[in-house]
Amino acid sequence: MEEVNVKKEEAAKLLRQMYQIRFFEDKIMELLGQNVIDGGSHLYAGEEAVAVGSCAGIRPDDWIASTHRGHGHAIAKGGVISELMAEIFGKVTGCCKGKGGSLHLCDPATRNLGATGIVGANIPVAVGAALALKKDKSENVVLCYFGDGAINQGVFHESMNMAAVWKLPVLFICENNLYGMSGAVNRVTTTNDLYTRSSAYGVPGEAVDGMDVLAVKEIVMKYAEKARKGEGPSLIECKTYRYYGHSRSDPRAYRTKDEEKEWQAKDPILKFRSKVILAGIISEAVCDDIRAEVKQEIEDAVRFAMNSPWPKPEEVTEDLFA
Amino acid sequence: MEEVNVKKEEAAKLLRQMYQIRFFEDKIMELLGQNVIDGGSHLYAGEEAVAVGSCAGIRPDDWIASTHRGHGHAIAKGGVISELMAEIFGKVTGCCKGKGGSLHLCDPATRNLGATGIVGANIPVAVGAALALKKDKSENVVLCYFGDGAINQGVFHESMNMAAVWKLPVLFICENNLYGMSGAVNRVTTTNDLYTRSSAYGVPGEAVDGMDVLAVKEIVMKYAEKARKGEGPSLIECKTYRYYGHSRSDPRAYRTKDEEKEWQAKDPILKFRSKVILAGIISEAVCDDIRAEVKQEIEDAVRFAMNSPWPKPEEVTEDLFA
Amino acid sequence: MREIAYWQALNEALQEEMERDPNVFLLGEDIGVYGGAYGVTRGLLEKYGPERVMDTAISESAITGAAIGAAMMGKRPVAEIMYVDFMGQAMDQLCNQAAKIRYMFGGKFKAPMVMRTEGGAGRTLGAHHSQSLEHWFTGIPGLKVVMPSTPADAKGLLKASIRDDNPVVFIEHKMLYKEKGPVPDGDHVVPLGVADVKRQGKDVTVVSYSRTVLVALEAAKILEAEGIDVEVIDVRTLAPLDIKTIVDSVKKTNRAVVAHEACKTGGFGGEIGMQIIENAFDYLDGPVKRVAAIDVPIPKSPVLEQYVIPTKDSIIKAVKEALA
Amino acid sequence: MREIAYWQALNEALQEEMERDPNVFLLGEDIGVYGGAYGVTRGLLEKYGPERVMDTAISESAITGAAIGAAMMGKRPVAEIMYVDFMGQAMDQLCNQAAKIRYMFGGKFKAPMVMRTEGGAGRTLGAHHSQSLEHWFTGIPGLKVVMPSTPADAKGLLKASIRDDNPVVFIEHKMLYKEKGPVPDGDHVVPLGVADVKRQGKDVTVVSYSRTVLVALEAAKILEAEGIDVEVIDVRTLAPLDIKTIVDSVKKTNRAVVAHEACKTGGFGGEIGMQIIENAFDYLDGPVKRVAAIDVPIPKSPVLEQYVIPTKDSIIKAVKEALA
Ligand SMILES: Cc1ncc(C[n+]2csc(CCOP(=O)(O)OP(=O)(O)O)c2C)c(N)n1
Ligand SMILES: Cc1ncc(C[n+]2csc(CCOP(=O)(O)OP(=O)(O)O)c2C)c(N)n1
Ligand SMILES: [Mg+2]
Ligand SMILES: [Mg+2]
Repeated sequence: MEEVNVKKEEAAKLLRQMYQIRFFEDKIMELLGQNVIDGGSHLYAGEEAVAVGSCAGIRPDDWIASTHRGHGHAIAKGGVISELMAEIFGKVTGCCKGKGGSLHLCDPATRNLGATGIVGANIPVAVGAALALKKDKSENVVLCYFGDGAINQGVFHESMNMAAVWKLPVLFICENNLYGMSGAVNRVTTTNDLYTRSSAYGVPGEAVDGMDVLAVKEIVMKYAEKARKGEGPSLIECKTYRYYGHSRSDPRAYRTKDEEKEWQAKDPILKFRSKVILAGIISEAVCDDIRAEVKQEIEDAVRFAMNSPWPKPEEVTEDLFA
Repeated sequence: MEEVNVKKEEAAKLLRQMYQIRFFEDKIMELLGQNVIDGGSHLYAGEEAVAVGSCAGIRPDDWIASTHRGHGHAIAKGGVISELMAEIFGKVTGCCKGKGGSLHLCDPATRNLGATGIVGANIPVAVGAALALKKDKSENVVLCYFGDGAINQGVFHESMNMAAVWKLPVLFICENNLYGMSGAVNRVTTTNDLYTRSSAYGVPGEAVDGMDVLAVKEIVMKYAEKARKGEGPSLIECKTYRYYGHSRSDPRAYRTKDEEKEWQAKDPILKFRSKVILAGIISEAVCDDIRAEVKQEIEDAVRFAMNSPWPKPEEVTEDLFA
Repeated sequence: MREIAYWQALNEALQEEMERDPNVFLLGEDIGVYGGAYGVTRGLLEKYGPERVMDTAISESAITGAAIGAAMMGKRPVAEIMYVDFMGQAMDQLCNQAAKIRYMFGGKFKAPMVMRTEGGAGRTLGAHHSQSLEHWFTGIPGLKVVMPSTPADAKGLLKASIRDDNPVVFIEHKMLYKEKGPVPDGDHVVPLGVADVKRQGKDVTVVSYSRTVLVALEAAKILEAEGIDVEVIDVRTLAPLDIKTIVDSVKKTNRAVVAHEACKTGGFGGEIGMQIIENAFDYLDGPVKRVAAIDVPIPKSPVLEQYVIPTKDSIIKAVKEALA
Repeated sequence: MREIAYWQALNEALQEEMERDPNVFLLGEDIGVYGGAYGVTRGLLEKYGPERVMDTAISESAITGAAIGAAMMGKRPVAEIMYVDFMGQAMDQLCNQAAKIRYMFGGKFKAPMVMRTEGGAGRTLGAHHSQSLEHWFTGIPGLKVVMPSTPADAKGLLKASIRDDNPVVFIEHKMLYKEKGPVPDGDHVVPLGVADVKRQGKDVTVVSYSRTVLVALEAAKILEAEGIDVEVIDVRTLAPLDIKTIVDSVKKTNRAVVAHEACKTGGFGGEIGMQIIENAFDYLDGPVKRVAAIDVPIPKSPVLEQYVIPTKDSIIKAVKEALA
């Protein structure tokens, strides 16, 4: 039997977070379908092991920089679910007072530098945050998430180079879910293995099964330790898959149903769940309890968001300048 | 004795072009010092073997895309020296009617797509030109010049990737003269060997002695043939050195006199000249004749530029829209 | 006349121009199988194949640069930047290269290319997917800037843009794609640089473009019931601006309101207003008024978003002030 | 008062702020050993070391992004973009990230940073090294934009910019670096958002900024001899704009000329003019006049370059027209 290297308490936490993300996203999809909420939401379902595993691999006082597909990052870093939900509704109780929305979740309390609607734009920002940490001789690191599509943005290149030259404590986490919106990795680049791009900058690169939360955690811990010791950045490619379309209206004509099923068979939650049950780390009953609790938590978050007031028009000019 | 693989006629042509560039640049420096001309000029002296060798490695109907340090490219591609000189003066007889200046030399007649004052900005343009060639099923290729500094621009990355994916007939010629303005390659990147960056895109990369005109020619021919056959782009790093400062006012505090001397000892013109003389390909007398002729040609060009009229104010709004 | 949607009109324009001229090709993100974020390129990959409908990586600089290089070599690229908000990545290529290539090269090269993009608020997408950034381009000599408000103009102006020998920034509006309107059959081309009087009126001139034209027309209808006769001018082409049509109208009405969805401060409305002042000051019975977005990034919250951008009420209010 | 050059004033400001606050650091291309393309950071590497004077690769996007990230974490970066012409590469980071971070995050983060750059024509450097692109930034809510004309303002405004908790785009002028002027001793800070009446006058108000202020002052001197008394207002901060000072002046003189080196069409002058109209229409005896560059890329040729940008003659002409 495969050895499963995780303690009971942590296993429960990882499972809980993955459920939180999954049910959060399923709920958003439902609400979008019912026109209860509007605007774009890029859902993280299927990729839970990446955010949860990587955030488990760093310390609570480490930082993350998030993307347009950022709900999962915010939750994994410990964001308050009801406030994230309210933000997606555009309510004043949201984490950005309703001014940000799905694409701009942020949370200084959990050290989430925030999400950006511009593909790749968080990458140099993460480098800057890591620069500040280095200046402060901090032991903290920054995790910078971005997709396989973002890797073809000029800023990726400039930022990798800068981080490499200054040996900054930043881990570049490439969430390779095989597609941009519709552009398949191997049609918009000449490879499927994006971690290999790190070599151009003299930076270590490695791929990991992004459907395996413990594998992600482990590799992130490894490179976070290096970063803390001043050894500089790394590029970690997490091979993963988004279950939903790019956005709600996406008919997913660029991929096959077979491919979708293949990946769903590797579901990060089911896989982890059965693994820890099998290894006797937590019982099926406990898993079910967690699942039920999270379901309830999401319902509560929706209720909170629904019942929250809209921002007032007078507030529209607030928060522009400090 | 080293075998020198060049015919008499071609040797004379290469030598002539290198002298043209050298004396053109020396003259510009002199004229700047005398305040006869103004504006920025980034001089190519020292790097002659790169432009001359690479242009010798392609066909006359192939294309080039040039840079802020573009006088050498324009001359090597066969530009009319007097018109280039007049352009640097800002005279109406210049190749851009005095509207471009040193930073914007261009010449459709010799298939020079022009120079840009923005570091790296010619790279995607060259890719687009190669795309057009491919669409036309042309056998022609594009040489895209840029410096070691430009390689850290985002567009380099985006363009390499695009050219690789579409297998475009473009040769990326990195003129590594060790410095941007003052930034040493190994201080702004983690390597001295910039050709290695090509691997990130699945593109072949190779370095060459940029002080050796025949070596440059040969490598460019090799990769141009590949490009013509539809095998796609390549990255060729030419190790070279600029003799003058970045611009006239540059005190060159970032490099040592010793380093300058070391490189001057590898002078591409002297080296080539003595090589062909030694090999009995052309005589010293012929070399001296060429040298003298070029000196005269440059003097004539200056006279032409001096005697040319300024553009008329009414012409200022011409050439904006087609 | 047949009625089709704005997106269809654009799609027709692309098809007809691709038929007419084999040098026309498209490049951009997700324009192939996906058909474009708002469906404008639907069906074109199937019809013209991947060599003329080229999906690219997410590389806005390289997309723009590739269009320039191809255009310099005689092609007629139509590049798509999915949202105008992503033009930040393409600004150097567009404004320093495309715009200046002809001039700085003394007329020796040209760059006949179209940069299609879309902008505007209304879908509660927040700060990075809702902007109106036309002012970035209107201040750059060498660029033409087009912002159509109706299906007919969308089609006719896109065809003209593709045929134009200069770089054209063509900005669609996300809230217009599904709007239907009459579009003439046949080779319907609308020349660049010509404004359109979308509604005749004698009391006040409202100058606008893109979606705000429709808002102004709604406002005009309501004002009509109150006995106020509004002339609505759709500039259609911001650069070059057809100031003559605007000034002729102002000379008649003696009052002007400029309305757009971009921020008030630094938006293109200031330019239009100033040109009215420069050309028709003596005809004005009062100051030119501006109706524009409040000077903030577009907030996500639907209530705030609607509050930020101009509405028919804000235009009605401004018209009444202009008449006061 | 002691007289120092504009570059020195800037250099002093940097030094004093680096002394005052250990969180202040500089990053950019060739700011270390080289001392900056125009010498503003001369001596600072030697004094503060490579951790506070950080030479970077030629990567304008990453420079800007790194400044943002560091600022969000509590640092006070002063990033240098060598020429404003190279801002094309930084537009997304500056306008989509820096400018919007505070607002779109509901006030939870801020980005206290300065983007120093320089612009303007006069050195016959051609289309890519001579632009005036302030209009790109003035239309983006969330950015402050500063363009000083004198050594004293350069110093005082740079110090204020570094202390400001928001992103500030600080645009110097290449023809001013060697200009000398009196600069007060001590901690000389000039608040952002306050215009300066550089010359009192009663006949006509000339509103300007950056180098063109000096041209306007020369013009004013010549006009004085002809009995025309010109008030010259230096807005200094374009965003936020101190419209009150401008309007107060126009209410006194009843005539306004706006002068700048940016292109006329789409330049910031339209915004200033329009705000004058909105706030002082009834006080105006004639249209607001604009003096600005001809709408072309800046040509290399010295004769053309001088012809394109405003001169004292063009300002004199406009003033006389305003009075006619
Ligand atoms: C600069 C930029 N270009 C294009 C877009 C439109 N867009 C939003 S998400 C997306 C795909 C991103 O792909 P990837 O980086 O792989 O992330 P994923 O969505 O797969 O998580 C695109 C093209 C954008 N937001 N920003
Ligand atoms: C985008 C951009 N950034 C900065 C500059 C200023 N600049 C002009 S040349 C130069 C150095 C370029 O170095 P490299 O690419 O190595 O070319 P070289 O000058 O050495 O030939 C710099 C920084 C510029 N022109 N464009
Ligand atoms: Mg992806
Ligand atoms: Mg170099």
